[in-house]
Amino acid sequence: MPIIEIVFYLFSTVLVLSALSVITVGNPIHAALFLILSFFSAACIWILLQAEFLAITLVLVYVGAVMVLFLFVVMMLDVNVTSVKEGFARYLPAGVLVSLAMAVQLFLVIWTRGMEAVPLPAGEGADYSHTSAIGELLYTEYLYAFEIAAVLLLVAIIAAIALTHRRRPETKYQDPSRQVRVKRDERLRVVKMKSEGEEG
Amino acid sequence: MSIETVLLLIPLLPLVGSAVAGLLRHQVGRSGAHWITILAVAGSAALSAYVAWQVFFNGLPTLDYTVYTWAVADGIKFEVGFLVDSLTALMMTVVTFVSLMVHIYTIGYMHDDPGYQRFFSYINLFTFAMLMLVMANNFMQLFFGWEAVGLVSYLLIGFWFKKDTAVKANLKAFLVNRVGDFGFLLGIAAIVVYMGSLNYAEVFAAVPAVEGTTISLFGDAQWSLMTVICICLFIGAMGKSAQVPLHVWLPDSMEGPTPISALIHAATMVTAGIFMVARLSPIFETSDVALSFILVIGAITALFMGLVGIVQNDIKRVVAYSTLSQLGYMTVALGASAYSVAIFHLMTHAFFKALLFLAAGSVIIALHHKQDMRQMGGVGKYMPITAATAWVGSLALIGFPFFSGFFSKDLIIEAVHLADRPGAGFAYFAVMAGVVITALYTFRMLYLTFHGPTRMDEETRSHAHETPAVVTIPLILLAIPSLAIGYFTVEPLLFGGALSDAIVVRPENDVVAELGHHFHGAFALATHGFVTPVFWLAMLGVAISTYIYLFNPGLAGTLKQRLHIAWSVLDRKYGFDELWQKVLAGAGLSIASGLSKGGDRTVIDGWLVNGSARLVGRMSGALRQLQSGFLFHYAFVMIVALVALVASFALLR
Amino acid sequence: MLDWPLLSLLTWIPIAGAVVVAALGQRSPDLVRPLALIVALATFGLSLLLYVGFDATTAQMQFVEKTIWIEAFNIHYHLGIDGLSLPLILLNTLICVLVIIGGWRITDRPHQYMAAFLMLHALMTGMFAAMDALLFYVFFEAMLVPMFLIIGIWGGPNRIYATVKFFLFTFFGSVFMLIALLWLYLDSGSFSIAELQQHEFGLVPQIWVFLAFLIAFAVKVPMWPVHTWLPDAHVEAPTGGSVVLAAVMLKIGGYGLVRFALPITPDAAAHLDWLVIALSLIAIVYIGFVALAQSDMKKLIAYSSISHMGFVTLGLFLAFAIARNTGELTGAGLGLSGAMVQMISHGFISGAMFLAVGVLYDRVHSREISAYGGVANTMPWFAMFAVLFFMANSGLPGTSGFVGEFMVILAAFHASFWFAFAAAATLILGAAYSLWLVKRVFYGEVANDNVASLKDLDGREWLMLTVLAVFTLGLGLWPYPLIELMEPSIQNLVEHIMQSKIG
Amino acid sequence: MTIAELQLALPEIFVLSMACVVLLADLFISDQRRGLTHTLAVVTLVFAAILSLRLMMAPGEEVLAFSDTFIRDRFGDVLKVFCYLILIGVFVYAKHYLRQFGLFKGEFYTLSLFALLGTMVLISAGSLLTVYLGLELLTLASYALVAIDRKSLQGSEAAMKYFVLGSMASGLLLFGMSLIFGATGSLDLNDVSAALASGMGESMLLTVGLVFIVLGIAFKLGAVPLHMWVPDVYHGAPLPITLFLSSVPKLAALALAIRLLDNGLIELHADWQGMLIVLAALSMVLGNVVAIAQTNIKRMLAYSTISHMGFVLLGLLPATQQGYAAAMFYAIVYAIMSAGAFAVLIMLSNKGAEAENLDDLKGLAKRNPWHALMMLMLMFSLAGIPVFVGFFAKWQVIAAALSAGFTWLSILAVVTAVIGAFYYLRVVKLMYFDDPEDTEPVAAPVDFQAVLTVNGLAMLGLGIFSGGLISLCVSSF
Amino acid sequence: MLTMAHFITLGAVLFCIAVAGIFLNRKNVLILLMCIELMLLSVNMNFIAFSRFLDVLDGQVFVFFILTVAAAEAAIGLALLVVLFRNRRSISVEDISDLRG
Repeated sequence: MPIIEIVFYLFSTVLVLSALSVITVGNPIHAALFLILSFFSAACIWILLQAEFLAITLVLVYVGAVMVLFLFVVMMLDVNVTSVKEGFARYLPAGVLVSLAMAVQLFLVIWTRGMEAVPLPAGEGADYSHTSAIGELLYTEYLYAFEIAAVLLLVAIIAAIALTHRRRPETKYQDPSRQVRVKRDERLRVVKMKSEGEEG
Repeated sequence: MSIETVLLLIPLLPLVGSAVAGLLRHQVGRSGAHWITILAVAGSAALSAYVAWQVFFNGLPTLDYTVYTWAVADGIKFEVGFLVDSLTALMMTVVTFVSLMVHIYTIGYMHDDPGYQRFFSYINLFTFAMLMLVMANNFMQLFFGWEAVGLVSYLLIGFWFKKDTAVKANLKAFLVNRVGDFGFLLGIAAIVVYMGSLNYAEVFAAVPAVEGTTISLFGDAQWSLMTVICICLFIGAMGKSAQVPLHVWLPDSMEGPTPISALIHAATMVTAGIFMVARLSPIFETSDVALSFILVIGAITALFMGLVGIVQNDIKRVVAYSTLSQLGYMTVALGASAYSVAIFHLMTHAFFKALLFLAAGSVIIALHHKQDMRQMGGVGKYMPITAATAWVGSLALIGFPFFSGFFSKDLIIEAVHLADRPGAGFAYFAVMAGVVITALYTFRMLYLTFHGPTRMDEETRSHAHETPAVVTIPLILLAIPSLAIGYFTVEPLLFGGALSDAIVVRPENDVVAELGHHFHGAFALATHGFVTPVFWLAMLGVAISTYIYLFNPGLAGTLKQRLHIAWSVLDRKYGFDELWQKVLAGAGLSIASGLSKGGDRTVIDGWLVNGSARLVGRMSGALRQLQSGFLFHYAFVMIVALVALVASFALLR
Repeated sequence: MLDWPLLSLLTWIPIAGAVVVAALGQRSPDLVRPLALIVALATFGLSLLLYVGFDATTAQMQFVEKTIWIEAFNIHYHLGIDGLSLPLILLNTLICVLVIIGGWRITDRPHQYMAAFLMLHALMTGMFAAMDALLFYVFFEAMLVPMFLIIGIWGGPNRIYATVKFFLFTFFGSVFMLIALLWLYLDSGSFSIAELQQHEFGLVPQIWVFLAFLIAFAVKVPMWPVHTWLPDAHVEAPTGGSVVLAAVMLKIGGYGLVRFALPITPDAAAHLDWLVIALSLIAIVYIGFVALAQSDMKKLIAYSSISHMGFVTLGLFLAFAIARNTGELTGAGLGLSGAMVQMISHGFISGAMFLAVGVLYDRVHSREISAYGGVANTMPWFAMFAVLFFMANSGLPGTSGFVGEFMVILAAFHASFWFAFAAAATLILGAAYSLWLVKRVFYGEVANDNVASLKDLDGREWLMLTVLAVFTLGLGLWPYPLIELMEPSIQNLVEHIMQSKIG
Repeated sequence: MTIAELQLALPEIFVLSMACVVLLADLFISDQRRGLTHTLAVVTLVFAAILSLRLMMAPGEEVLAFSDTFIRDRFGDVLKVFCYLILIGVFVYAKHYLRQFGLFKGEFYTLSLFALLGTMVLISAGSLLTVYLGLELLTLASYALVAIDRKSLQGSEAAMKYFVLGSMASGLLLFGMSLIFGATGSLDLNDVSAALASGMGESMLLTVGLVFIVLGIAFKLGAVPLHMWVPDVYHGAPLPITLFLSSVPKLAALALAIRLLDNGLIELHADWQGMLIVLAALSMVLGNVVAIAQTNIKRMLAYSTISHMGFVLLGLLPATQQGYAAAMFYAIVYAIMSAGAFAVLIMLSNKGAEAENLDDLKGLAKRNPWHALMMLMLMFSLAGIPVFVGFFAKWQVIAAALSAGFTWLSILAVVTAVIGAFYYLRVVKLMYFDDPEDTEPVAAPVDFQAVLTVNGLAMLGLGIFSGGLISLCVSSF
Repeated sequence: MLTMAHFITLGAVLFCIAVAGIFLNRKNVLILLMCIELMLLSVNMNFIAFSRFLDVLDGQVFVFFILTVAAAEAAIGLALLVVLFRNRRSISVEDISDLRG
């Protein structure tokens, strides 16, 4: 059994199990950590698939940013950690049934229609860099999409601010519009005072 | 003035008069109203007389022409036109003359009635309608007149519309007549369908062609077309001429003012049926079955309605039942194919029955609208003219020789005797028995009203006196023809072939010709009349009633006790009213409410219409619950949909 | 001057008038009534021009106007009239005038009232003149809107139920017609009624299309058993609404059958005529009985309308039965003319009867028969009119009520004795419920103080009732002009429907 | 990338840059003068409309740009133009409300403009990738808009529901896209279509992918059974947002459907037609039936939206030019109609309380006859009564379905239309037949009234002169 | 040996888990957001696998964009979460069910 398969099975097992625990553990913090774990293992599998760039991005962006954000929110909201178990069992049968049915359907499609016959093609040599290839694509063919993605992020920023940004009365903040529209006599006050040294 | 104009004026004058008197009632006032209307009728009476004179003495050929085309649809011409021959001329004269008398009489009879103008307008309108009926040259116009006289009769029976009995009676009259018209209309439809025309002449011409035709009504049983047509038409006649069992409206119609009873419900309208059959003799001649049917119906009416007359106490009702019975005689004559005799009796009857009614009306005026004979008696000495004219009318009615009634009635009996149709035997018996009964109730009426001890209360007696001239003059004018017209017209009308241009009789049925062989002049007939069994039967009736009501008043009561079963049967009029009102009308109403509540409101509206609305509402409420508000349910539904779609579209194919 | 686009004018002048009236209502309410009346009279006058210029010797469409409307679907703004639509248009414009006069006393939002009625009549005129199926459908449906408002705003206590029922019933029926029209369009590539009438297609589709048409128009007529909206609508509608509904709207059903069902799907009609005939006879007899049981005057008249419209549907479909049973066509035309005449005459009579009820309702505010009695004592002239109209309703010869029934019964006898037998039953039933009503309302002693205090007709009411009386009698005594007007179109129709279209 | 290509994308570029301008300018505008932001946004739309119209007038063949990730065709241009016009209306209507409810901030405008940009990208998307990005741009902005009233409990709940379900739906869409990609090896819609035409790809795999994609589309349209977010979001969101959601995004959803199903997966027509039939039937029935039971008019209109989307699907499923045109006509007309309807609700909302119960409409005819008349026309139009434009939309889609032989489906459609008429009639009944509870006249700014009047009269005008719009739609395919 | 099927299966399994998580979780909206991330991860898995096996890089590009969008989505999702929490002091899925019917 070639090493590659061992790696695949190992990480995929970890991936599936951690994903399962994400939706089963009660404590959101644990869930977040398990999610991180599953991202990790996913990244490893992607490396098997020679998507190094994306694997790295995944780790950086998600583990480094998104999940931290999750944890931050969890802390900030300090939600009472109730166990997900309660009421879980009640709905479990139906839910599991449906999701299993879905899984079975997908398996049927995947394992009976020729995909099982497609072998892993030989990878490119070590000199080949997917990163540069992707970069090339990204900045030529998909430039338009790239721009839109940028706008998307901008929208996300605006939205996030618009939704969460609160102006607390006690905090001091500057109002750019007032700064711009400031008048001269708001800036300097001319004081009149009597000059000295009259009699000598 | 051309004859067409004359003919046009005859119906139009009363129509105009009616319109003026009715619509401008306030402008013309009371006297204005009666002057206008009477002049109108007088005018058309005179013109009718002129026309009759032209027809009978100057040999005016039969006129048959179209006044205007009412409509043309799908090749069938609907026209309004006049057919003037001896029959029409006769009817026109009778109608206008009697109508004129009644108009004059009305001045006296209605003089303190608030609806004075309205009344004149109505009777003028009636004259118009009746003239349209008799002058018609096609079935549609016939039907128009037929229904129009019905309308006026409806209005006049209900003239005193505050009286509940009156408005009941007029509704009844109209509906019962509609039952008849129902058949009549079907008959007309059949004629149009099979003979392709409405015009008398064309239809008569087409009769031989379709005579043999048979049609199947129930399953495959073949019916002779002509029989079906004739019976349908005769059902119409039964309605108008009040033959059993459609006679029930006529007695009740006495709720109307007496002049109406005289004009419409004795002299003219009710005889429309007789006229119609005679007019359509070429059609009726073709169906022996139909004629037997007519014969039997007539016989039944003649006999049994007469019997009922015996037990009536309301003077007008006695006359009404006698009218029924006399109509029965006419019908019998028709059934015996003696159409001309029927018409002859129609004419004589018109005069003497109108006379009797008006006489009764005169009494009623004198007694301040009391009609119950049990509170009369001995009225004769207070009002001699009325009494005398009443005697004339009565003698004519029982058929005393030389009186007009004698000729017509005697000849009917003879005709039936000669007829050899199925049912003729029964009819002969019926008319013979009828003679006795007629005499019986007629003289009962005479005695109870005019003779014997008076039973009037004081104050009634105090101002009981002869009625004014406007009343008595018509009586006298009617008494004359009642007395004499039979004697003078019997020969020309029946045996002189005066009606031959209008009435067609098949040789094998021609009883009148048969009679003609034995006929040796009116005088001979009359004198011979004294020795016929008919005369002695009549005398028998007279004797009985004389004994009971003049010499032995108590006997009537005891007889009532003895024969109280028979008496109550007669008093209940054989239960025909119950049959119609309770059984048929009642059934109709219960069906109506059943369909309305059960059919419309419950099934269609309740279940189907509102039911489906309610169903949608329930569905709406139920489906609404699916929107539980829980995220996971929504997500779950999405995934279920996914699984379902994948299964049905990807895997199961 | 007959080169004017008369039909467009007839359709659009009232609409413009309605807009003006509605706009005016805010500022100067007292101008509203005269203005509306002027518009109505103008329209009526124009419609008389139609009558003058109409050539009664041909079955051709006349006064045709045609311009493209929706080119993507080859839909035209296409108007034209023949002998079948002209009388109905005249009836419509006349009734419009009467209704405006009749609504003179309305106090609640009179401008909207007048506008709604003008709008309604304009739409109906357009519908009678439409020669393009989709245009017809547009008018046919749009008509619901003003009527919905009329019943709903100015109606009686239970008006909401009535008006919604009316709307949904009609809408439900007509959507099937829409499907049928679209199907026909896809099959023939045209919405032009004339072309559809020539379009040949198989029996089975014909039957479906026919049924769709039947549902749509049966609801409008209305035929048993889809008639229950009518009594409710009539009872709740204001007098004017009832008049329009009975006098004109019901005719749309009959007109639709003549324009669409018969000529477009003759074979299906020939196959299913038994159905229509059966329903018509049921309507005549069954509904006749139901009318007998009503205690509300308007309901009674409504049911009598249904029963009388039974003659229309009967007359329309007799042709096939006649052809089948006798092998020839004599009588077919009679039935069709009878049906058309019956429509017109019923327009006058039922309109008049509803006006009469309105006259009483304005004074006593009750439609219950039991609330009256002896009205003839206090309102003799009114009683005269009422008796005339109810007699006409019971088919008295000499009134227009007789003409149509007579012709249809004759035609029915051509088809079968029993058809005629059942149809003739109306002679008895019609008289029974009409005259029983007269007896209970008008005759007898004065029933109560309300009746005692009644005032007889005023000038306005005299005018309306007289006009209708004149038409009722005129048509009864001389229907020739009307029938002459329709005869060519009818003969043409008979020939048309007798040729199979199964290509 | 060439200048020509940039010219093709000129409207997008313009809207984007103006959106940023608005964003920045808004910072320097004081709350009193917030009107400027509004004006600026409206001006943006007007000019964008001019730009798109210029493209539209240009001889209209389909042109690909940015290495086929961008399609410019007549369909796109027409749709965009209508997006601008409707959005102008939305802005005018919204201003009145935002002022009253203290939400008159710049975010609304910037986010709406970005949502518009997303719609535009989606409308002229040439590849799965741009479809996805455009869609996300639109939806992300919408999520934020729904929660724009941060104090509102309902608003936040609606936003969260919308967000979770929406993300899940886009997940489905993506999964489908991945399968399609796996089967065809391409993201470019034309290439996908070509590959499928050449018989590439395993049918069942494709069908499964198609199911996922169809569900994604159904969610955006709000078709049963993926409709459940619609009532809650419409109900929870502030009126102007509901107004927005029911107008522009519906056009976007139409574009999504046409781009994916027609441009990309037309080869799978046989399969997706079946699915659309199911969705259409369910939507028409459930939408119309459940709407009857509603007392909250926002929810009622939400369910009516569902039913109307069923009709749009009816037009899509025959995959004929006529059908697409009908669907497009329907979607545009529907957007206008619902905009008007919600506008009337905005007009009725005052004193910090939204008019969301049917009873708030009572006696409107007495309080404000003119706008009651507008509402009347809108309602009858929604019900599909001629001569109002809604009818012309309905009969076109039904004709399309019939032409494809779906007789029973079209009969079902009309029957549900009849059922639906009931609740529209109820609105008219409340306005005209009932008496008002508070009789004070309803007031609104002039521009608001003007736009509403135009909007209402459009029901009549577009109906009577529907020929133009119809041929415009027909010429777009 | 490893085939395309293995990797796609992995994606499918992840997808099912994510979906199950969404409708099994009744307490914590936060978990829902994580499930959404998982779902996107599964999609990414598919894309990468396909692009590897078909040797088409576009798939990876798509994944790149999905990652971007996912980040943006996460940001907005969390923002909404915060708003929600501020309004009703709870992020339990069962509690956000005022809107229904």
